[in-house]
Amino acid sequence: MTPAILYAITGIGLFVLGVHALTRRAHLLNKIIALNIMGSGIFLVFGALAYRTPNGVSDPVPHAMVITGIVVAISATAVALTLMLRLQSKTGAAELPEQSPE
Amino acid sequence: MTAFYLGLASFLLITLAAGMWRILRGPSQADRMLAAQLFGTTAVAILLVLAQAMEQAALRDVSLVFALLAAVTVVAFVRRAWPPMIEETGEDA
Amino acid sequence: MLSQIATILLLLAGAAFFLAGTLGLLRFPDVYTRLHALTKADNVGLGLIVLGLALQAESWTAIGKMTLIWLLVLIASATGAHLVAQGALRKKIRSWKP
Amino acid sequence: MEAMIQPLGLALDGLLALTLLWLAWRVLASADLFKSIVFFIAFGLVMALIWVRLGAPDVALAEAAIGAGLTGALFLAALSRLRQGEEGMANGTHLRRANGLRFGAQAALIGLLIALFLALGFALLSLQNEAPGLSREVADMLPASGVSNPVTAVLLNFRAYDTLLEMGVLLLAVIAAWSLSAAPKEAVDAPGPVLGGFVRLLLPPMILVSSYLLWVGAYAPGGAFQAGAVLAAAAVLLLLSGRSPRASGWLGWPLRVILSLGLAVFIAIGLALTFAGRLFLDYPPDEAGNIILVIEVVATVSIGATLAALFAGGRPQQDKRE
Repeated sequence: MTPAILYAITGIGLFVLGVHALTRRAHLLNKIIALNIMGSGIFLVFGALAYRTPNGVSDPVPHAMVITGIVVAISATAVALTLMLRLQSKTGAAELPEQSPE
Repeated sequence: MTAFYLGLASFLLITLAAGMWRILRGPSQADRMLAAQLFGTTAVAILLVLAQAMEQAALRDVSLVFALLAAVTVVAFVRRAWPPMIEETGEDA
Repeated sequence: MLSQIATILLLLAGAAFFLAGTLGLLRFPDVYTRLHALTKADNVGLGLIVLGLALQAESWTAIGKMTLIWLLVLIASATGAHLVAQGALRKKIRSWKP
Repeated sequence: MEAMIQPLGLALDGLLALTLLWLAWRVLASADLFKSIVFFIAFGLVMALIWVRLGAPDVALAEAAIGAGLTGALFLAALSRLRQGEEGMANGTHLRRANGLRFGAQAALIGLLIALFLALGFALLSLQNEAPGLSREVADMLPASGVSNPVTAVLLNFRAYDTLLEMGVLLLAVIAAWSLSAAPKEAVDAPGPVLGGFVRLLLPPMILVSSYLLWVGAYAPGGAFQAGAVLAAAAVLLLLSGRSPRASGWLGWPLRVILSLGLAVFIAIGLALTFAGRLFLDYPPDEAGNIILVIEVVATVSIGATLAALFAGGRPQQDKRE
C-alpha cells in the first residue's frame, strides 16, 4: 500500500461519490459541487499515479495537465453558476424540472 | 527529527479534523465560517512543518499563498453570503 | 543538539496552543467566545511554530519568509474576526449569558 | 527515531485520505447549501495538503491559490444571488433533498457505483508499483527548454500547444458568462474602516507575491497560472470591498483587450516562429527562456483578469453617467 495507490483509490472514491451525488441531488448547486468533486478525484488519480517514479521525483507531465485542469475547472464552474442563476431568473427555481411520469 | 515533524503534522491535522465538527453542528452560519478560517491557519502551520520535514523550501510559498488568501473567503462570506439586511435573529443567523 | 531540543519544545508549545484553539472552538458557548479562542490561540500557536522552525531554517531568507507568513496570518485573522463579530452584532446574535 | 519516518509518513497520508473522503461525503450529503460550501472550502484545503504529500508543489500552489482565493468566494457569491432570487425559500435549505427515485432504482444505482469502484480499484491495483512515466524524457530535454522547473518546461514549452488551447478555453468561459447575464448590481455598502484598511494594506503584497510566483516559476514551483490566480484573488478582494472599478474607464475596451491578450500574444509568437522557418511554437533553445517569460507575463495578467471577470458574474455595466 504505497502512498501512490492509497491516493489513487481515494481519487476513484471521490469520483464515485461525485457520480452518486450528481444523480441523486436535485438542486443545481449540489450538482455543480458534485462535478467539482468528481474532477478533483480524477486529478488525484493523475497525481497519485505520477508519484510512482523510482527516484521519488514525480513525473511533471501529469502535474502540468492537472494545473491546467484546475484552472479550467474553476472557469467551467463559474460559467455553470452563471447558467444556474440565469435558469433561476427565468424559471424561478434552481432545479431541473422533474420529468413527470405521465 | 523528521519523524517528530511528521508526528506534529499529523497532530495538527487531527485538530483540524476535530474543528470540522463545528461546521457540522455550528448553529449559525458565522460559526461555520469560523471553522473555515481556523483551517487556513492550521494549514499554514502544517505546511511550514512539512516544508522542514520534506526539505522542500517551495512549500513555504504554498503556505505564503494560504496566509495571503486566508481572508478572501471570510470577506466574501461577510460581504455577500451574509448580507446584513437579512434580519435573522436568534440561533439560525 | 541544543537547538533541536529548543525546536521540539517550541513546536510542542505551539501545538498545545492549536489544541487550545480547537477546543475553544468546540466547547465555547457562542460566536464571540469562539472567535476569541480561535484567533488568539492560532496566532500564538503559529508564532511558536515559526519560532521553533526558524532555529532549524537553512537561511535567513527562510526565516524572513516565515515571519512574513506569520504577520500576514495575524492581519488576516484579526480582520476576519472583526468582520464576523461586527456582522454577528449587526444581526443581533445574542452573546451567551451564564 | 529515523526508522519511524516511513510508517509516520504513511500514517499522515492515511489521515489525509480519510479526512478528504469524509469531507467529500459531508459536502455531498448535507442538505443546507451553505454547509456544503463551507465543507467544500475545507475540501480544497486538504486537497492542497495532499498535493504536497504527493511531491507536487506546483499543483499544491495552484490548488491553494484557486481553492483559498477563488472557489469559496465564487460559491458564496453565487449562493447570495441564489437567495436573492428565491425570497420564499428558507435560508437555502431545499425541500426536495433528492429527486424522486424509487427504492429499487436507488439500490440499483448504488450497486452499479460500487461495481464501478471495484472495477477501477482492480485496474489500479494491477498497475506496477514503479513507473518512470515521462520523467526521464523531460529531464533529458530540460536543458533545451529555457527553464529549469520541469513542470513549467512541460507547460510552456513541450506542451505549449495545450496551454495555448487552455487560454482559449478561458476566453470562451468569459464570453459565455458575459453573454448569459450582466454583472448584477450588488447592493454593496461602503466598506468599514477595517475592511477598507485591510484591502489597502493587502493589495500591494498580493501583487508582489503574484509577480514573485511568476518569476520563481522558471526554476522553482510557481508560474503563470498560480500567479494569475493570486492576481485574481486580489481583484476579488477589491470587488468585495465595494470599491468596484465600475466608475473607472477600465471596464470598456481595455478590459476586453487584457482578457484576449494572453491568447493573442501566444498565437502571435507561434506564428512569428513559423515565419522564422520553425514549426508553430517550436522555440529556438537559446531564445526559449525569454519567449517563455514573455508568454508567462501576458498569461498571468490575462488569467487574473479572466478569473476576476468570472467572479463578477456577468458583463460589466458601465454607468452611463460618466
